Amino acid sequence: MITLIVRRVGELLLLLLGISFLVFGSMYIAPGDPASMIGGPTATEADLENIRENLGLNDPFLVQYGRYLGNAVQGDFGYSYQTKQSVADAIAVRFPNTLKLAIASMVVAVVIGLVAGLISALRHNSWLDFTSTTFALAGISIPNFWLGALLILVFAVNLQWLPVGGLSEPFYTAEGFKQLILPAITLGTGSAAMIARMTRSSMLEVVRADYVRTARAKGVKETKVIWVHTLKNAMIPVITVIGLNFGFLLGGTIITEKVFAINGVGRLMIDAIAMRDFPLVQGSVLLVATLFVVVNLIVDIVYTYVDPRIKYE
Amino acid sequence: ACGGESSSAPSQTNEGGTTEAGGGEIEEFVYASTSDVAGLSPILTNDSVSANVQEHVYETLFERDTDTGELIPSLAESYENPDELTWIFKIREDVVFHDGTPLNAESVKYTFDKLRDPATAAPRASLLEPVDEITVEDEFTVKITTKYPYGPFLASLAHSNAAIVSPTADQAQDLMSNPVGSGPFKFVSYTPGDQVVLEAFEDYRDGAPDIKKLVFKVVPEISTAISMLQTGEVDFIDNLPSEQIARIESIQNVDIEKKDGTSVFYLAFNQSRPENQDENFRKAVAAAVDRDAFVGKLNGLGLRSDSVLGPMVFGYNESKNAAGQAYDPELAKQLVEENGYGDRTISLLTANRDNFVLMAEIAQAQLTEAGFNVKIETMEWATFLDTARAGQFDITFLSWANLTQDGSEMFYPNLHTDNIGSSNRAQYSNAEFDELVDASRTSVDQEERLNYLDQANGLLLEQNDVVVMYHGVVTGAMNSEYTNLILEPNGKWTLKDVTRK
Amino acid sequence: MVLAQTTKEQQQEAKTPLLKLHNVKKYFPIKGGLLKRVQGHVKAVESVSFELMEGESLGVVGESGCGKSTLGRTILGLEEITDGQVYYRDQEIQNLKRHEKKKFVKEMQMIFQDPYASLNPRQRVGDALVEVFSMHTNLSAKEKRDAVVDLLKEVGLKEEHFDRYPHEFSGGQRQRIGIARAIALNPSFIICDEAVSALDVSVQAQVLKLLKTIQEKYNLSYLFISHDLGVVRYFCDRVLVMYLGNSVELAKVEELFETPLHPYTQALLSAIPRPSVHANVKRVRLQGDLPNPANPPSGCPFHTRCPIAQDVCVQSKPEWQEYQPEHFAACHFAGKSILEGADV
Amino acid sequence: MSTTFSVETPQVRTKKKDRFVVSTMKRLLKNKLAVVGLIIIAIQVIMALTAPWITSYDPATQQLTKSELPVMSEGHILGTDNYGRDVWTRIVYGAQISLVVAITAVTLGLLGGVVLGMLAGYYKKWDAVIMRFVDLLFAFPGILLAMLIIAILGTSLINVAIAISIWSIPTCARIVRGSVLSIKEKEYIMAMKSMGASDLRIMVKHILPNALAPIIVFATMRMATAILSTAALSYLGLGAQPPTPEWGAMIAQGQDYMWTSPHLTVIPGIAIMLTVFAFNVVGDGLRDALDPNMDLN
Amino acid sequence: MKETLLEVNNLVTEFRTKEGPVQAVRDVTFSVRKGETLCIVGESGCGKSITSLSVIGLLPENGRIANGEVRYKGEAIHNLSAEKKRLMRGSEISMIFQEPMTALNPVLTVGYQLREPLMIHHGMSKQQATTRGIELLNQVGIPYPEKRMNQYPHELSGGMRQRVMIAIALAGDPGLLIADEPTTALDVTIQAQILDLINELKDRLDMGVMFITHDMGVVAEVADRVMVMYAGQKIEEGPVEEIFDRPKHPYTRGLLGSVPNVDDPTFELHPIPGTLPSLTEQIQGCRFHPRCLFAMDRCRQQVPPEDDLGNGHYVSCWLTREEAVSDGVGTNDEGTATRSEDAPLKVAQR
Ligand SMILES: Nc1ncnc2c1ncn2[C@@H]1O[C@H](COP(=O)(O)OP(=O)(O)OP(=O)(O)O)[C@@H](O)[C@H]1O
Ligand SMILES: Nc1ncnc2c1ncn2[C@@H]1O[C@H](COP(=O)(O)OP(=O)(O)OP(=O)(O)O)[C@@H](O)[C@H]1O
Ligand SMILES: [Mg+2]
Ligand SMILES: [Mg+2]
Repeated sequence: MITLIVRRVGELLLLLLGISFLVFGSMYIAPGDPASMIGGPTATEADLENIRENLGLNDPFLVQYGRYLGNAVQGDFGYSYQTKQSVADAIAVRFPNTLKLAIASMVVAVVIGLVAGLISALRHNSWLDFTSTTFALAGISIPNFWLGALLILVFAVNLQWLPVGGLSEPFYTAEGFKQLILPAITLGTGSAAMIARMTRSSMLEVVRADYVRTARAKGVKETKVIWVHTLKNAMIPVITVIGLNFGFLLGGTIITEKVFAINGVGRLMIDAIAMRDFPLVQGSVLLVATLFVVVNLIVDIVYTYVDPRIKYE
Repeated sequence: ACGGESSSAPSQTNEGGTTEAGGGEIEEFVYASTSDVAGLSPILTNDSVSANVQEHVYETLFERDTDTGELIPSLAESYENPDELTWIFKIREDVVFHDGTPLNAESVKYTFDKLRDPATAAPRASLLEPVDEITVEDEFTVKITTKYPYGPFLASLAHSNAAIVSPTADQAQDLMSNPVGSGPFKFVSYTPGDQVVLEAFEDYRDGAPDIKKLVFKVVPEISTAISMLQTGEVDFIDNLPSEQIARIESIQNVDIEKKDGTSVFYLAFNQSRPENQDENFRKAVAAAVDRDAFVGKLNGLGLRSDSVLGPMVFGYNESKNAAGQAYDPELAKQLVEENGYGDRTISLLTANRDNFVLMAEIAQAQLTEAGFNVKIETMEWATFLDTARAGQFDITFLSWANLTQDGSEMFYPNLHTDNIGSSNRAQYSNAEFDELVDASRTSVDQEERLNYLDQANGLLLEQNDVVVMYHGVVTGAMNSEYTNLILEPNGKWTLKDVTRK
Repeated sequence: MVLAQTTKEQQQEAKTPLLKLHNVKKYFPIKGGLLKRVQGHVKAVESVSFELMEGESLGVVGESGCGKSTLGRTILGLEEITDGQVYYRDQEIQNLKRHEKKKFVKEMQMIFQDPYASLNPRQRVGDALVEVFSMHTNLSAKEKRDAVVDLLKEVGLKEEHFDRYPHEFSGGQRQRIGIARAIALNPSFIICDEAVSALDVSVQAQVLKLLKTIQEKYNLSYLFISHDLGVVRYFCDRVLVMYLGNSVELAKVEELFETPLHPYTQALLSAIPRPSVHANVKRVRLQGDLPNPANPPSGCPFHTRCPIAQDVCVQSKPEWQEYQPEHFAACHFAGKSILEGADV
Repeated sequence: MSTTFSVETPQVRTKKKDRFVVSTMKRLLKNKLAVVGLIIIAIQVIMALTAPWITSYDPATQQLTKSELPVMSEGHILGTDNYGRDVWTRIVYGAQISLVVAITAVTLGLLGGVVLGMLAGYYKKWDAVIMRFVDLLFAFPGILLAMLIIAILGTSLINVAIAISIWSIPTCARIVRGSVLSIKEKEYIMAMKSMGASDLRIMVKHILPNALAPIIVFATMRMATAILSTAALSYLGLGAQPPTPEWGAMIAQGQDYMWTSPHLTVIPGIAIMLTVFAFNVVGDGLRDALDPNMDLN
Repeated sequence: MKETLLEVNNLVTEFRTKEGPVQAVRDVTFSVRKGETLCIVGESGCGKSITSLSVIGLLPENGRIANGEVRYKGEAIHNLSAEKKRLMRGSEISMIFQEPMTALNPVLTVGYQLREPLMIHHGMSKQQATTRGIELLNQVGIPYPEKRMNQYPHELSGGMRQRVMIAIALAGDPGLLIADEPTTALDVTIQAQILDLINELKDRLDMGVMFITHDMGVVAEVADRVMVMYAGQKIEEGPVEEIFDRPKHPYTRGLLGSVPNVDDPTFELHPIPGTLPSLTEQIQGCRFHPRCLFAMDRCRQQVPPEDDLGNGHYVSCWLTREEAVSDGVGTNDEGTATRSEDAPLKVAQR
């Protein structure tokens, strides 16, 4: 286990190095000058030159990248070009919101996904299965920017049951909880559908396994056959899907954050890209990638508990 | 916030409900903007969102009269102009910064020097580019000399980026996240990406505003913001999109304020390309684009005039309202036919924000109608700025908010030869025009300036160098519980006088 | 039917070994740890030597995992040899260049165990056979097709089977196709890796007969890998018994079955269920399982399960010796009956 | 003479047609949802191909005086948008765009993914390097990757297709690698090696066709994702150039009129949803038809 | 003679398939007595497993007993309620399967899986079940049973797993044990161990055993009586000595003639030509006739009835009614069928 973690951390560092290079490189070759984004349309060439010099943008690529890496190694991820705020601070303010949103969406996704998937599998080929399969597929098919707008229209504006946007209140207050509902549904629907699908097919497969027949041959009750002899085995691939989806959710909050006026990392990222705020882009991409890897590491560790066959030396 | 009367707003604030009799303090007032402030220091920022907040925290030496547009003293009490190059300002003596520091001549010098210092890399350093030297004459008198006579100098000083900051605060802390000014509101907190919170400055020289807590909230989707306005989560939004005006009008608890503005949206040609230097070509384009129809699409949020300098801008002359090539599809078709303009593909560059796409789509359709072969290229803002600056387009749409409301401030950056390669994205170069603009900038005689500007304006229209699509209308929509919003033609607004109805 | 036959005696006299293995070893590295470094080896084949004559069938028997398949693959060069030499007609053939290898590819072929996995399910069987000719000959399309049809007939299939997919055949028929593919290029040597194990007895018998017929016709040599001693006895001339990667005994088939020298061979023979109610073989049951080939026991690899093991077996590895003429074994107590040491 | 062995196969005689395709299709057609999906896709393809004939309008022609007409207006069955363009026409032409972009994206992505996955699965020594690179793409937030690519290449549908294709590579590579790893161990591959077949021949002729099933399913599902992503990027203003009638862009544009002319968002929204749904159900059906036990993740 | 445990009469098991209903077991009748091992042999796909699954009531979803009855200790069990069937499974009739790798749940400990039947059928507490479980593991010859209780299946070797399976099957003290090819996946030396174990347990516990295999060697080793199946039908049944020494059905002879004899160097193979027909195939008359070297016209038209040859030996073949069987066919000492003329492959000239 320790070896696994150590190795993954090692791989993560390599990965981050790769990603940072990729991001840095792509921002470098992307058209659009950070200086003119700071200077605005009125800035004169002299203003811009001044800003560029100030930000070190006139140095050669490798010098800039080297400087970035050097600082990053020391835990300094630079300062936003726009706000001059430290990248760490800028992210620290937004990350809790993104995390909150991602976790809430995941809860929605897992609860709906598992329930729908199990119902489908256990009532295989019934109308319940058909309905839930159809809904699952529809869930994956809805563009979430559209879903979000529709939800706002119905539940916030017309019915006024839930607030339109924001995520400022703590989640344990009634207000904060209400704020989470619509965005969590918007973001979680796709994942719910994927989890439902995976649960269904995995259950269907496991139900046919020899050891389930063994359990029946022993005279085990049908309910126990399902909950003890099937579910845990069926969950193994589902856990992968959950892990991957959680990773994707963390990086996929962009549109939801935009629609629901949530101050999160996703929005920070697109704004930063639009403003050519390199340090912010770097910082947030690295964060999301790290989280992705960490989540998958956790999934791998969870595996060892669910599936005793898996051993990492 | 919701007073005693019933409100349709589902409790947007948890402290809502506490009220007191009388004129009514406003416990919390929320404004929503679609993007976050870049920062809270006037010296280091140059964007309208930041300016909105800064306007409430800081003050400038001069300001514009909201109705007449005239420059009137604000922090300055009076000024003298002993010669063309010298400006002597008398500063009000009763002003203190929020941190208790008195505002005096030293503060002004400090602020301006900092703004000018190349090491600061201030984005708007060019505001004070003509300044040669700043000297403190006495506690409340400051003398500024310019390198050359500079006509729009006072307008520059009214610019929100020329607001006076507290030198003690600037040395002690980062004004970007922790601003200290002398305005009606005092900084409380800033959550990047989310909101800036201000509170009433009790020691404000004109008396503390009614709004006790003022929140600038970021709501990136304007539709969401409107929904929030509808549900009462937000009290005020500005820059209403023309597409949604009908919807906002239909909302019961919201009042819309409109005012003619200084901004101008226009079609520009890339004049560095010989094809575009063809006068007939520009004429054909101008004749093909039906600006009236377009302005009709704006649902009253646009002002139709050919004049490059709009009615609210210094330098405007009514006679230029129809001085450009009028819409004449037949003429356009004829010109296209005669000159074979349809043979080349014209790239229509546009940024993918605001009304630019709308203009581009309509213009493209109309130009196509006239026989041109136009391809729209939309770009995100950053790329657009670079691409336009480098002159990689045939036609584009540009806009100018003109915060200073001065014609020179429109012509010089946008169309003067000096600024090709930077803000002169049309790559326009015309010696005669340059001369007129220079004259308007260096003269301090306002009558004379008016004349120069009008001539320059005429020059542009005559040759269809600029095809004005519309002049902006400043808008705001506020919860109808409140009143006394001050909207300025340049898009700025002030909430310090807002009261409960 | 005129078959091109040479008698076995004639071949034996020629005394040119077709294939010769000398101390062939094949280890698979086990990777692990933080940097996935090699931490040990699975000693799949640990020093195997033998000679195979032309027209001869050599059986290789042993329990699952003892390295039979690996041995076969190593001979064909499908696995890189770890140590030792393989000679084919006196030429060393491991480490040959690609183009040099081509010659031997035609000479040496393989028939696989799983009739369901040994044919590409997305390829018509005819095309699969044509492909063999495409790779190694310059025949025209027509010639290739004719050759394939001949082949199909040769193994008891029909021309109409040319355009069918493998899933349309029964296990036995697929195995025939596998055989057709193996003999397409006129090889002299074929490795049959459990070629009949997966088949039903009735079909197994059909295929065994076919293999014999072909052998006689083309004077083929077989390396016949199997765990079914009955089949080996029926089919092979000599037998090599393997245990945990080691060769433990090699002898003519009758001799091995009549007087097995190695206790493992004895145990193996006594464990076979006889399809007869009259067989009265004294049973000795081996205790325990095959040890892990990654961590083989010291000394004689069989000592952990050997009923007659002594201290010496734990300490030193017995040598591979010729105890009788052409009868090799590796045991400190070769020839001793396990019945003596076992509690039957 | 001696008795001949009967080696008659009980199975039906084979037609020259590829039985694999036929039988898969048969099984697919048993799946009701998949049939619905196929019909939707067929309609879309027909719409895309016959666009100029099934509508008399041009998708870009504006009639400013007839803007925002509601559904079922005279001459405009689905109404008009804010520029007075016929919504039905734009939906029809939008089908073209969605399909072309998605097909391009998926094809490019498959190409990259199959090559990488094949090499990684087949050659042990390349595996680590390729898979690390794939991990890198994988850990990169999808939309962000697309945004960066578009920031570099510029806003256009082609670049959207490229961005989405790059985004498809890691998943595809993993799927292919997984199949290759298992197929590689099959005896028929061993058989080809023992016949002296070259690596290229083995990969292309023997591994690829057998790894095809999951690839086909992936491609179908990816079509769905690609359509959604194209729409999402257009929604963010990074995709289609106006006046291209891309569905996502139509939603984005229509959203401003959501309260006054909801059909401007609802119609393209439904169009996207139906199409994506169709590809998803067909993909799902294909998976079941090809191999019920296949695991796409 | 011991009491009859299991009686299966005219069992027909049907599957719903896309091609319509197919019969996998066609009118099969047999019985198993206490302390007796009945071996069912036949080629792959002939319906051995389905017969046994019909008995224990674990048919796949699309399968059903279409006709006939299954009686256990005189009581009909094929039409019991699902709940009654469940309680019967494991306590009256137990089953072990071919693949010890997949028949045990990989995510549950050996202990859990072993305790389960004990707790279900004997109402034991977990504690008691653990103690009894260890005893059972001991009984099936597993070393260190305490340790094994906490291990997972993948930590055991194939042979050990099969022993665990047997222990689980024995846990409910069943009267009848069904073993479906329990040694096919094992090596000969391990197979021998398991066969010994089953034999020993059968004697000790006085169980009836239904042993399914296709290996004639295994049959000879464990069987008391043998039932030979072909294409869903029973074609011959009798005591093991009868079947090996006096096989009557050409198919049985063919089976015996297909297995090389280890002890006989001169043995010649006599394969049965052709392959098993598919379930859907319509065959008139005797289902074996297309592969039968002695098929007569009658065989092609009429289904042969079952003949009682005495001694508990039954066969369904027209040949037994013909006196002239010996024409061209003899029986050697071993009882394997031989033919005067071999049936070699037709090998074309290349
Ligand atoms: N590619 C490989 N990597 C690592 N170990 C391997 C590899 N191939 C085989 N082995 C190991 O080598 C040993 C011998 O395997 P091999 O397949 O040769 O046995 P076998 O005698 O053919 O067994 P079986 O009768 O089951 O086919 C086994 O322990 C196996 O796990
Ligand atoms: N669920 C099912 N649906 C349809 N047909 C089935 C089903 N299960 C089994 N069969 C068919 O029933 C027949 C008998 O199968 P069974 O498993 O009893 O064979 P078997 O004699 O046990 O063979 P093996 O030796 O391979 O285990 C086979 O032809 C098989 O294809
Ligand atoms: Mg093997
Ligand atoms: Mg079976």
